[in-house]
Amino acid sequence: MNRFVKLVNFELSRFMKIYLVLVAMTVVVQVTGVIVKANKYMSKANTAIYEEMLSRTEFIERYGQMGFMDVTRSLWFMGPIAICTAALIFYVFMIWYRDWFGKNTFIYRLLMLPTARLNVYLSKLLSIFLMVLGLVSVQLIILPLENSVLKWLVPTDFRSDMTVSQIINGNPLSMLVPQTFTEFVLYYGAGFMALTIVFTAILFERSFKWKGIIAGIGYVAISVVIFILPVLSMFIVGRAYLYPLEILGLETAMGIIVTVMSIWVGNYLLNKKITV
Amino acid sequence: MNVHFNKRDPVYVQVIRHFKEQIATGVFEPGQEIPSRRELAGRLKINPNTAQRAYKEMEEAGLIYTERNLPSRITKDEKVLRAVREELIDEAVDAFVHSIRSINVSADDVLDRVKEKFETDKDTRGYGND
Amino acid sequence: MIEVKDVKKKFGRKHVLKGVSFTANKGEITCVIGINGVGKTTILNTIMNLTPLNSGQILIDGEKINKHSYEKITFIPDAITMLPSMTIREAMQFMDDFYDSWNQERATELLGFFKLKETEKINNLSKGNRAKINLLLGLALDVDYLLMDEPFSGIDMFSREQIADVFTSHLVEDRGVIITTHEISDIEHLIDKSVLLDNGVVLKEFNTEDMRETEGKSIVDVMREVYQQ
Amino acid sequence: MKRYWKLMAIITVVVLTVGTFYIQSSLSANGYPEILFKKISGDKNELDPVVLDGLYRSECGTNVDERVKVTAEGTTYEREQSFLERISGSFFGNNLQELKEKHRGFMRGKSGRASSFYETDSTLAYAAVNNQSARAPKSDMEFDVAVMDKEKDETTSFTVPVPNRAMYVQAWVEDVQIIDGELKVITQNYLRDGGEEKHMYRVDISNKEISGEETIAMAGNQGENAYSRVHLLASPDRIGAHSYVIFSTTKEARKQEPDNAQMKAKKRNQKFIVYNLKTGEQNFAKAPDSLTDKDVFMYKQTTLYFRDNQHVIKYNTETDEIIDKLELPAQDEGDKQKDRQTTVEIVDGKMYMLQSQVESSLVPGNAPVLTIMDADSGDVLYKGEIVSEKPIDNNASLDIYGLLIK
Repeated sequence: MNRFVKLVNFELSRFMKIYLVLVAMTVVVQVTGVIVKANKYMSKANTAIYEEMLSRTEFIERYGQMGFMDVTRSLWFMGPIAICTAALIFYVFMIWYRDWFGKNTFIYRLLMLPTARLNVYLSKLLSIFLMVLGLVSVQLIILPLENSVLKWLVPTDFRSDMTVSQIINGNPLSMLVPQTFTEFVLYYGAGFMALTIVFTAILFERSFKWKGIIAGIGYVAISVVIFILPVLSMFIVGRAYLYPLEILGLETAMGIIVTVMSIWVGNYLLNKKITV
Repeated sequence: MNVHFNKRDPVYVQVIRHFKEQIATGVFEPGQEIPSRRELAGRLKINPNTAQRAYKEMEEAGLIYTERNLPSRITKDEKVLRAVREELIDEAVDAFVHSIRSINVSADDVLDRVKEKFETDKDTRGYGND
Repeated sequence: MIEVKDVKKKFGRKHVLKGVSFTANKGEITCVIGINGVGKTTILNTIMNLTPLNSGQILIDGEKINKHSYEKITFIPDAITMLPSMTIREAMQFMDDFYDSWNQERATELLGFFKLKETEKINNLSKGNRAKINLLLGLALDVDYLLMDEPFSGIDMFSREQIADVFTSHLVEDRGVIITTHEISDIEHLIDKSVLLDNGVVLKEFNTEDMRETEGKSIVDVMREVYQQ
Repeated sequence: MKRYWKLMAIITVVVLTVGTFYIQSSLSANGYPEILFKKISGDKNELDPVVLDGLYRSECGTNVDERVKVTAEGTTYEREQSFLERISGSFFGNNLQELKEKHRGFMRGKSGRASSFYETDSTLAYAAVNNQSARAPKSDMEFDVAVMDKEKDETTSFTVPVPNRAMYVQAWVEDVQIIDGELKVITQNYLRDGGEEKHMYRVDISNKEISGEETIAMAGNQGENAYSRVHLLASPDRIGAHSYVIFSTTKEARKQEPDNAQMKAKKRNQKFIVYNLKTGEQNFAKAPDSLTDKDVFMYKQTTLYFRDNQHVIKYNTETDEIIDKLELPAQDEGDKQKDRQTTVEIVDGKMYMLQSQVESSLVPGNAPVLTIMDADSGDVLYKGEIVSEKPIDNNASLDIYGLLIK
């Protein structure tokens, strides 16, 4: 195993406990949400049918069938996703700052490893990225399970079934799991780029302290401007000079440029400017 | 082997002096194997470089000798051994004379007192040497 | 040989190092002496490229520090640089994973010497034992140069003795050691070379045995002389 | 290796899950119903130029409205396209899309309105009005003109200020033609003081200047209670060369009535202005009263095409007479008829008619009907139903409403 792979594994291990807690929390809360929502619907149905003497069809006509959408729209479903997102965004910063915390400053060790310091940067980057994809995968794995739980709790008459793709498409989830693989690559490519920008901004702060905060914010601003330049130029010119595919191509190119630039600047800072 | 070093004399000089004392008092016998410089450094809690220097000086002075890869040994050369003894005695006498002179006392008086002391002290010294 | 040449370093407007130069040879123990806050730690950090220098140059065996240097030179900071949640075994495993120069045999020997168990968590160790593990993680590397920052500060007497013993042992033999301290009494007999630092400059650099031999002065004598001018 | 389980586990899970998901969603047909033309009579080959446009709505969630395109070759749903197809906007290949594909350089940065273009075998021309901002205190409106000689592959492009632009708030190009080397631009101008104009500008291409202008018609408030409108009638060959443009003008009485009543009263006093682009002559025509309740859905040269649910009527504005009357195929009787909507297109002498119901289920007997007829003789060339291969989900609906002839 080369040192880079070891570093990635090491970085993953450091967050693994909290990560597994996040995964478990997501599974438990979402499944509970399915059960709670299904029971609520069924008790409503029972009251309506046995106490208000509605027929099944009348009830369905009045209140509609139960679909998985009723679950995904609830806090039971979106809450864990929001918490996981927040936790990972927080960890984007923590993955660096924790190395400077306390008396046992681990950053000494990391910077003194006999390997390119860029590997430290990239391993943190890849760890976060893998953890994001991991959570998305967990969601994809548990969706069909939750769907089955719903089917198991609500009789056929009362529910309208959906496939996993349908669940995802009509939902903010489609931001995490877009429709096509091309979009998936583009979305997560953009996410990767954003990560490199934030990482490099953090390293600016770590290198130059107070001045570094300004430099970091400036760096983020410059990166964003470079990235949206193709779109921005159209607003400045006032008309769509480029065809959609050309814009996509340019944006992809800009994204790659910004990513490479961020990693390069990050590498420079780590090698020449960083202070323990 | 517990030595207290002073801080102003070079450590290696103090080490050599320590060795001479041990030879003169017979703790180190002629031809006896001596610790390696690393061992010595460890025992005396000194820098191995210093131990090295002390051994080098002693070797040059003929106090110890080394045969090929074997550990160093105390010299068997009677002349040298005697000289070490003489040196220490001279040094001690010098120091004694130097300090007694300031009290302004006659040599005979001193010598009598020294002899007397020697006699009474013999038993305890001998006991301690065993 | 580690050559520190006219190194300048400032933090904000504060000039911590105002042109520091000295050399440390392989096989010698060089001690950087100065009161707290004169930039001793900063010097070690700059040697390890853990903080950028504003000007000057540092060469290790004639070359600038690079990623391969970390197999040749190591730094033992004043606090342990391992995750507190690790056990000693995990910490050693980490070192073994990343350093070719890691010498597990020696690490085991040191562990025995310090009488520590490898199943213990770093977090649960006493201050002295933590310092020992810190030392162990550096000493068990087969490196040519060892940098130690205040290895004796804030540690109980028996641990200090144990640590001092390390310097007279084969563990540092033939290596170049730079050690910083503000208090030399524990190691006065151990050091080959003293570098007296104050206010960001080197006041005096001398060989301690030569100083005793030619001028009959102890390190403390020289310090008294130099600092009280 | 055992120590790397975290890394290996996470990579394996990610690759397998994401991989499976996308492979599965690309393999499965997503459960979309395939739509078929079920022939009742005629020649299937007549279907070749037909593209039907519909909307698929699934109740499963929000946002699941999607467009669907049906041709004889198959059904395509918006979501079935690849991402690149989707963003390049080529789902409904219209004239402009074709132009963009053929003349990428020329079409670059041009507005997306078909009425701004003119294309013949030898020439491609474009005119639009730039710098329109209703909020700007001062008008900088200018014509953006480009003409390409297809044979020489040469493009002349320039901008020229709109004459008297201070008078206008906005101006939209409605038709562009080149007649005898001169560019003629028909615009709808909105005056600062509230009225509207149909304007014709002549642009001298070689000198890059406006060589003349003329107001064809005015509209707007006509005193206290009257309001008049002018609008350019639709033409199937808006982009191609034609020598006439026809406007309809209506005068409405403006009464403070509820909105729905006002709509019904609108068709009063409909007149047509037939403008000859070559000569600049204007001809006024007033269709006979028998046609007032019928819609004009297109014109060709000087002939207007009216239609209602039963007939298509051709009316010649020059001779002021009805020249032909074509009976549309009979439809099912009964009250269903009310919900029927009929779309008619006439292209190359053939009439395409789509009759559909608002809530059709796409099962035989209750499905939209497509009829293709000879526009002159009325002979039916094809007739068929549009049905779904398998029944549509209970909580989904599919409306076929649009008709596009390539």
